[in-house]
Amino acid sequence: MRPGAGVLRAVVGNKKALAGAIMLAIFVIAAIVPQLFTTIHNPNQQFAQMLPPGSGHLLGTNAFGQDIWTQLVYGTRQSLFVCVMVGVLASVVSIIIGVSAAYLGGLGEDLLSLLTDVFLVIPALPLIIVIAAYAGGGKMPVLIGVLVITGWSYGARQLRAQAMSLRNRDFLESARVRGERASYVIVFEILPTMVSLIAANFLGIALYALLTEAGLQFIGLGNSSANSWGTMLHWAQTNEALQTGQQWWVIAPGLAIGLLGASFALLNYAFDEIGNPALRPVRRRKVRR
Amino acid sequence: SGGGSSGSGTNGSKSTSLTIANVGGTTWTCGFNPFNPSVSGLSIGFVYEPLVYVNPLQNSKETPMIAESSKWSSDKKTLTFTIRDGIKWSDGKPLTADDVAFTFNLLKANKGLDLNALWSSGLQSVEASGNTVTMKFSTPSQPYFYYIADQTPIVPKHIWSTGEAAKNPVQFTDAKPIGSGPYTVSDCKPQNVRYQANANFWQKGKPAIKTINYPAYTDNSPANLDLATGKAQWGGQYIPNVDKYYVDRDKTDNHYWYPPVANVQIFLNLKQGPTADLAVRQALAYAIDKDQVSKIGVGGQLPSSNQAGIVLPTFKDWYDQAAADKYGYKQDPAKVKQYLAKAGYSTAKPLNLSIISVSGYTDWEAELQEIKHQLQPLGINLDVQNIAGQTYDNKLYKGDFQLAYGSQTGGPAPYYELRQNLYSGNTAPIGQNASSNYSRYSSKKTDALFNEYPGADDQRQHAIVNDLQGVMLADVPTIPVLESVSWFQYNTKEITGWPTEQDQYALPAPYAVPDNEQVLLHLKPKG
Amino acid sequence: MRFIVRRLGFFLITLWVALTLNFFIPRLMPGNPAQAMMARYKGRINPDALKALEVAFGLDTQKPLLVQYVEYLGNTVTGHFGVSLTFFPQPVSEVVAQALPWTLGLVGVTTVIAFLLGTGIGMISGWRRNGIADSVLPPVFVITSALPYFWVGLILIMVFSLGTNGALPSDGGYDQTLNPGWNAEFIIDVIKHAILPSLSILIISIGGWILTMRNNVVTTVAEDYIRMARAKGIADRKIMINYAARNAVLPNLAGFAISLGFVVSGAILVEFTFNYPGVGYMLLSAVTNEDYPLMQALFVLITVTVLVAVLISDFLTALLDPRVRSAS
Amino acid sequence: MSKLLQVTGLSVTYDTSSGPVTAVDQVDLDVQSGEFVGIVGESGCGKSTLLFAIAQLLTPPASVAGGEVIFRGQNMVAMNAGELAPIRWRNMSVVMQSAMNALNPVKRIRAQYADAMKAHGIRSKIEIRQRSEEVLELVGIDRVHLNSFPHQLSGGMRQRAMIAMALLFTPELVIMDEPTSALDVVAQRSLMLQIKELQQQLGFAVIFVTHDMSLVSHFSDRLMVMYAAQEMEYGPTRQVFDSPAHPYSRGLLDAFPQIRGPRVPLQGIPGAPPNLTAMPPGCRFEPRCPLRFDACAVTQPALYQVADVQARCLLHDPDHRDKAELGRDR
Amino acid sequence: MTAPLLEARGLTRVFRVGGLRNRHQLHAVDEADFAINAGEIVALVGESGSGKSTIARLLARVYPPSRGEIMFDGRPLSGLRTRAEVLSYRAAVPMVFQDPFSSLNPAYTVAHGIVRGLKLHRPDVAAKDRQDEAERVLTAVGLSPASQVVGRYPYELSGGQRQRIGFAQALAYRPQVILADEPVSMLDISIRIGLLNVMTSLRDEQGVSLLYITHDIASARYVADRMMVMYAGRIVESGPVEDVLGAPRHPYTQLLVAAVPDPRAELAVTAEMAKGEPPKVIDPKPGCRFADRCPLARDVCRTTTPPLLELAPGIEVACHVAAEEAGRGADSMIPAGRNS
Ligand SMILES: Nc1ncnc2c1ncn2[C@@H]1O[C@H](COP(=O)(O)OP(=O)(O)OP(=O)(O)O)[C@@H](O)[C@H]1O
Ligand SMILES: Nc1ncnc2c1ncn2[C@@H]1O[C@H](COP(=O)(O)OP(=O)(O)OP(=O)(O)O)[C@@H](O)[C@H]1O
Ligand SMILES: [Mg+2]
Ligand SMILES: [Mg+2]
Repeated sequence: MRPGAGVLRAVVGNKKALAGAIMLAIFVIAAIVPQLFTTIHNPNQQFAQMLPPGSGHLLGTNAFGQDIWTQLVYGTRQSLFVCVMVGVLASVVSIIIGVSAAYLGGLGEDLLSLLTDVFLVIPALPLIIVIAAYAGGGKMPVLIGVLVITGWSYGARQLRAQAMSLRNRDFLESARVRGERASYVIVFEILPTMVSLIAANFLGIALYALLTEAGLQFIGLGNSSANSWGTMLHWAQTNEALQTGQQWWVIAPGLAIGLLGASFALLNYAFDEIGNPALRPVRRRKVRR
Repeated sequence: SGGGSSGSGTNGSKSTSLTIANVGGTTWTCGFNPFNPSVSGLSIGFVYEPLVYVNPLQNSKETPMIAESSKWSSDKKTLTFTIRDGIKWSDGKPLTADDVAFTFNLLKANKGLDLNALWSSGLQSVEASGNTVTMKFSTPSQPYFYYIADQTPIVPKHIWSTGEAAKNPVQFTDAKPIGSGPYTVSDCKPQNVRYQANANFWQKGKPAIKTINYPAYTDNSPANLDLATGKAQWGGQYIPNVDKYYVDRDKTDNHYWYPPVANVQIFLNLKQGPTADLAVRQALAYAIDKDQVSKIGVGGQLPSSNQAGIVLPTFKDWYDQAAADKYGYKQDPAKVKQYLAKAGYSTAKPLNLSIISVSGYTDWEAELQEIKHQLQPLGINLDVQNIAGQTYDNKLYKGDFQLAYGSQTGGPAPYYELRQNLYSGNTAPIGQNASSNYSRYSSKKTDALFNEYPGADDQRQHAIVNDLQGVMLADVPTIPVLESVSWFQYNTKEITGWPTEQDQYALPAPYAVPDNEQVLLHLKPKG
Repeated sequence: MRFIVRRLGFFLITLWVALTLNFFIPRLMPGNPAQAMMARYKGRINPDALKALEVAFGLDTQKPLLVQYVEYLGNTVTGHFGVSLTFFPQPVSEVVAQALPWTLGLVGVTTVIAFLLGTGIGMISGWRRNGIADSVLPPVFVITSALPYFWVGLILIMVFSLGTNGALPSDGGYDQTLNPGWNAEFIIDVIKHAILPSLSILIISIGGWILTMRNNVVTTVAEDYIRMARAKGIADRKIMINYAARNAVLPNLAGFAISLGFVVSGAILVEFTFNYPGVGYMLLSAVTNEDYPLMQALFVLITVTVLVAVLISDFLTALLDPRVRSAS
Repeated sequence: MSKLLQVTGLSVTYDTSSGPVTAVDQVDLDVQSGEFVGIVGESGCGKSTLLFAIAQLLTPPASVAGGEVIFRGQNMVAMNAGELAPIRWRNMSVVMQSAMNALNPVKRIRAQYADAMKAHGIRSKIEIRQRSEEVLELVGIDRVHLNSFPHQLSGGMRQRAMIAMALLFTPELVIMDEPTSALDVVAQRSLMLQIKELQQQLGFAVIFVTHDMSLVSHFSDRLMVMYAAQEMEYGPTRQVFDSPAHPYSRGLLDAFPQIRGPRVPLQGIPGAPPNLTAMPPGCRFEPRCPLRFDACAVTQPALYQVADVQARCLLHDPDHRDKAELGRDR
Repeated sequence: MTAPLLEARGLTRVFRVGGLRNRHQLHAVDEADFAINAGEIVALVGESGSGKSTIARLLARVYPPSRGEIMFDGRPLSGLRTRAEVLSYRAAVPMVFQDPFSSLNPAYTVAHGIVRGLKLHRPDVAAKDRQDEAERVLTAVGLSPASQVVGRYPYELSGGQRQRIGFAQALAYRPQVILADEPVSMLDISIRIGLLNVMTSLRDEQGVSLLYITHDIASARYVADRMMVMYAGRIVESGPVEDVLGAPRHPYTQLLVAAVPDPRAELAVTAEMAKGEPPKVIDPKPGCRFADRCPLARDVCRTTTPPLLELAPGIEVACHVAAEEAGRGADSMIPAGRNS
């Protein structure tokens, strides 16, 4: 299967990918126009505290008197934003480092590979926790920066491997023999062939960012005044929501994280199938034996 | 069955045991050095005792412990303790005035142990003779009585003058502490410290509870849960929605009582930024609905503070109601507008402020969230920055903030907290470390009041505190928001004798030392 | 031989880089350990006392950075990490030694179980492609693998701990009032405490193994040598295990070794949620308590275990897969 | 000579996303004991699929859609795995298209031989070793290579090791799918000679697939020409070569430049093989056939017996004899 | 005779193999001297790994020679400096790669390479006409209807179709020499001949030269004017195709010709003639590389590398035995290939 333009078609043709894409689309809409999903347009508006679900509040209100459903809807934006930003930035870093490692060759390659491997074995979560604690994890740029720093290496390694396998592919030599410049070869001949790997890599990083961000917020190293799912969980946890009849305060954001994560994972799962035709599902017909 | 039975099976006896649920944040190190602040809460009150117990809740009412009595000279520069006869250390050796003098001189020799800075604030000598110990001060030092008599645990000379302890008392682990208190450490694991009644304790027949388990809780939730289910009987932390979570689980036996002890306040930088302008500070003081902050931040479990800085009802005798009424600080949008206008702010030019707080202090975070929401419609944008404790401290001490959310340690009378807030000796120029006056308030007149207080009589002391309240109200150097309390949950199923609002014989929180000793001595098995 | 030398070289260089990072990161943070100490004494301390404390704690920051760095490297090699500030005055190595068995027991065992179980399920669903197991299990576990650790933990607590009124404990490594030791009561208690945390790790990590194993088996099954094995008349089950699974698991070994290496740090959030007295939780408290010596020691520990695991997996793969040996 | 294998009306379909594709369509084939049958055809015409169907080694998405494979009197299509197992390798062995992939890369040659023998009840270590060494030497490889991994052998050696493995039990039928196509001319020739020699020596029958027509010309007794999933012609090799009964066979032969003789311009066969998903309604070769006539576009030709040869061409239909004469003249 | 269009002198390519410690030199092409004249098809045959593709790649400047020089139109390639000069060489000498599965970028339609080539090398074709031009060359290699093929992606094409795309790319530049590395190996038998015919008509009608690398000796005979035979990095025989095939002089050529299956002839060789593997040319020592497999080998063959000598007009052979038979023993060593 051609890695590039076929992706969209392949996603639509793959049940799991389609499910993932639809879920993701809903989250994207909620992030862009949360107003569509709730009548309360200020997630911090206060009502009576700890109302049960129903009672005019779909999931009830929390100990702060906020409407949990509204919080959930408005929390989508930050969670998604972090995922996408980290996904994009880390992808760019891994492309630059991975592909140039493969193309530099020699000492440059060795150094970049070493850098990649070092970042790969350095424990990410502890590092994030340390950096977040001291650099002010609450600040979005810091958070994104930290996630990018710890998130790029795996993708870089994969991209390097792929680029290495391309390095001696004849179509690159064919382009060179045609008279193309090196920059053209890298940007227009190599990158397009790695589209599905880059996409899979992006999804992987986004999932990682989503879970890590939520984890950081949860243990209280994020920005607790942000509207995000991790923050909701943080507050729910510190307010003993599970024990005080506010289960939805915990279940809803966790479920949202899980669903968004699942949409990434499903898409990624599908990308595996798209990238490797052998994995594609086959229909089995009853055969006379 | 609940109650203390969980611990009773292990030591074979049928006697009731007590389990304390108090979040320490870490596991135990099995060190009990009472001068090491990270572990002193495990030894003071249990193993080590003070000379005299001073009750902050009852106007500094004194209960003699190791010292039978104490006496100030009339110039309040000499303090004499008479040491009780017949007290034995838990290893059987007698406790003498020598031990007491040794303890204080140990602090002198090792500055790292002198946590209350006794020797750098006027204490000049400590000498024992017979059964008395005499202390000499360079200035009248009556307020230091609290630190000397109540806050300094007495340690045995025969242990601390030899070996490991003598070599480096700061790093001394003190794994097997020898003290004079009601308990000894019978077993220590990183997960749990077990105490056993001290057979040599000088109060006959006490303590009535023979075994105590003090598990290490690293997080609130499990501690809360153990309290709610009755597995632990003595709690000392914030339980969200305590009525529903805790009391409702066992309406007859689960109780709580939260006596206020100090203020949680907003420190306002008086030296730089918008808050150097009194009008801005006043606008802020009129902008906050403290009751609502309490309701949202801690579910109403903390009382709101008054601008005078007097913790109520604890120190109600000191409160100057008339002065407070004159200013009438409470949320008032009109006044906010007026003062903001005076300072030159308007809707076109809103006031932008940032406030620092400690990340991980979730109650503070929630309170600031609420304050931020309150200020917004009033034209004040508050940027809440939750930063790591160390960074926070660094900024707080150096004056590198506009607003800072924080609290003082307080003491048994309003004087202590007010002095921490307002005395110029406790401050420092921006960029240097201030020890407690973070707002950097300084006024000759106020300083004179503080200097006069230690030597003054009771009536004059009240007058001085009234004047100091006036400073708080007029100059708004800090804005007290909520009163911090001594967190206290208790279970009466198998144990009685707990302090209550009616019988406030000690600060009730298990982490309040040495008040915990008073509680332990009052407790007894039910029936 | 060259293979070994090269891998060892990589190991040493990476270790050195990681240790160096580890040295500099805390020093790039604002403040210093002395101030951390001051904060711990709630500002009641006067400058003299502070000086005295600094010396006592070995927090003398006057030495040039380079000297400190060399000393640090030396100490790291000899395992001297100084005393912990949180658990003052316990040496860091003791503190870590207390926590390590818990993590190894909980996360280590769970990781092995997850790997075995996931590989087994993956093998079967890959072999019986599009069978019932294959159409249900992999997608389900792909979804569960996207759930946050702590949230799964919370839900498990809600259902199995609160729901059963504490039959399965939700916090700690064991009942603190028990006497730790090799007695049945204690061991059963430890296992009971491990069930929920280990279940949450299992739920989240097993999906990855299932999926990779399944995909590897599916690609392996398409290989001609599997068809060949069938042509030889070898029984189906034998082919599945001896040919398909054996070959398909090879690429997973490296991942398994690495995840074993990450055991030490991997389940921070689970340990946090369940208040489990392991290394991950300890790291978290070291961070919040600004306990640099402890933090550095844990980092070194984690990095070294990961590196060793990677090294072992390299050798193991080389041992089991002749192709790798000759390729390098 | 007796009939060892009788394939009748065998069809195989692949399930694809755009519906089932028939890759082998109603193929008849019989093989006598000790006979060397060649199958030629262009790439993708269904040769490998046919072989797998005969050996019952199809995997999804492929499945037998009809027909019978009678081997030693038993219909293999109707047998289950348990019934097939004893026949496999002992009576019928397979040499796959690419030896690199057909040998398990992580097992030594020795172990792969042993696996096959153990599966058929030979347990004695000595017996296994002796037999392994025997067959390896039979194909001219030193016995030390029993301990080698596949990747340590060169392409030609791997092919030979495969062939040796196929001979572990001296089966009655060895199916070979392009065993030499990855080799260069010289190596190819040498391996073919060896196979032929072994076959004559041990007396097994061979079905040999290739798309290189000239290769089979020297080695096979009978030749089947496949085109677009169908059998086009089947008969004694010499006869097919000398007077091809099907225009496609003739086209193939004409497309070969000669190594000797005069250099004459050749034309090949214009056009391309049909797409398996969109077959012409009549004869599949009709769009490219130089001899086509009206009926070809609508009538599906059957297999007609022409002397010793079967051919699927309407020219041999009794109804169209006139046209056939025309064809022969050309 | 005018100067040849493309000429190689002492062309050598050495690859470094192995790691840091045990470095070796693999002589993929060793001291090759040959020339390709205008309007000539030269076939290059030889066993797998003998260095055929390496020669083509050297000529296409995929990588530089380790030693030796390539002359184009009488000018050395090492003298090309500016990008314009390099581009003009690239336009004149395009290459068709051996493996059609890896030589087309899977991310683009098949028109991509052709259109890019036109943009770089055919300024006379306006941007809007490039698509038409692409269709024209596709039709020329027998891919019709071309309008349908241009929009396809490589994965939608068979190996044979891809191979023809590669050839079409080269055609689009209006080249002078096409370096065709096994351009028909994947074509079905019935189509192969069509492309061979395209090659001959290119030569006959447009005077295009070709280096035709192949394993298929019969097809080489069909199209080529001259043939060069390689063995283990060296050219062992070269001459007019009929001479080389009709009367091979080098023992390897003889083996090769004998191995070619001829459906219409009787099986000539029944004996096992060639076992043994072609040598890898790693750190070679002097001597004939075929000596170990050669039935005629003598002592001199193992110690002295036979030079490529012109044994008959236009026929050059590198073999001690053949040279001796032709009366040109090892004593009269006048290297061939330099006298043109
Ligand atoms: N998994 C599959 N799904 C769909 N179609 C398939 C599959 N495998 C093979 N085919 C189709 O079946 C047809 C026959 O394939 P087969 O491999 O039998 O050809 P072949 O004659 O052996 O070709 P070659 O000479 O290239 O080996 C081809 O057209 C191919 O496209
Ligand atoms: N980039 C390279 N690095 C190292 N060795 C190489 C490289 N390219 C080619 N070789 C080696 O050079 C020798 C000649 O290779 P080349 O591809 O020229 O052979 P060939 O004659 O084209 O073979 P084939 O007929 O299989 O295409 C081979 O041994 C090959 O392994
Ligand atoms: Mg095939
Ligand atoms: Mg080649």
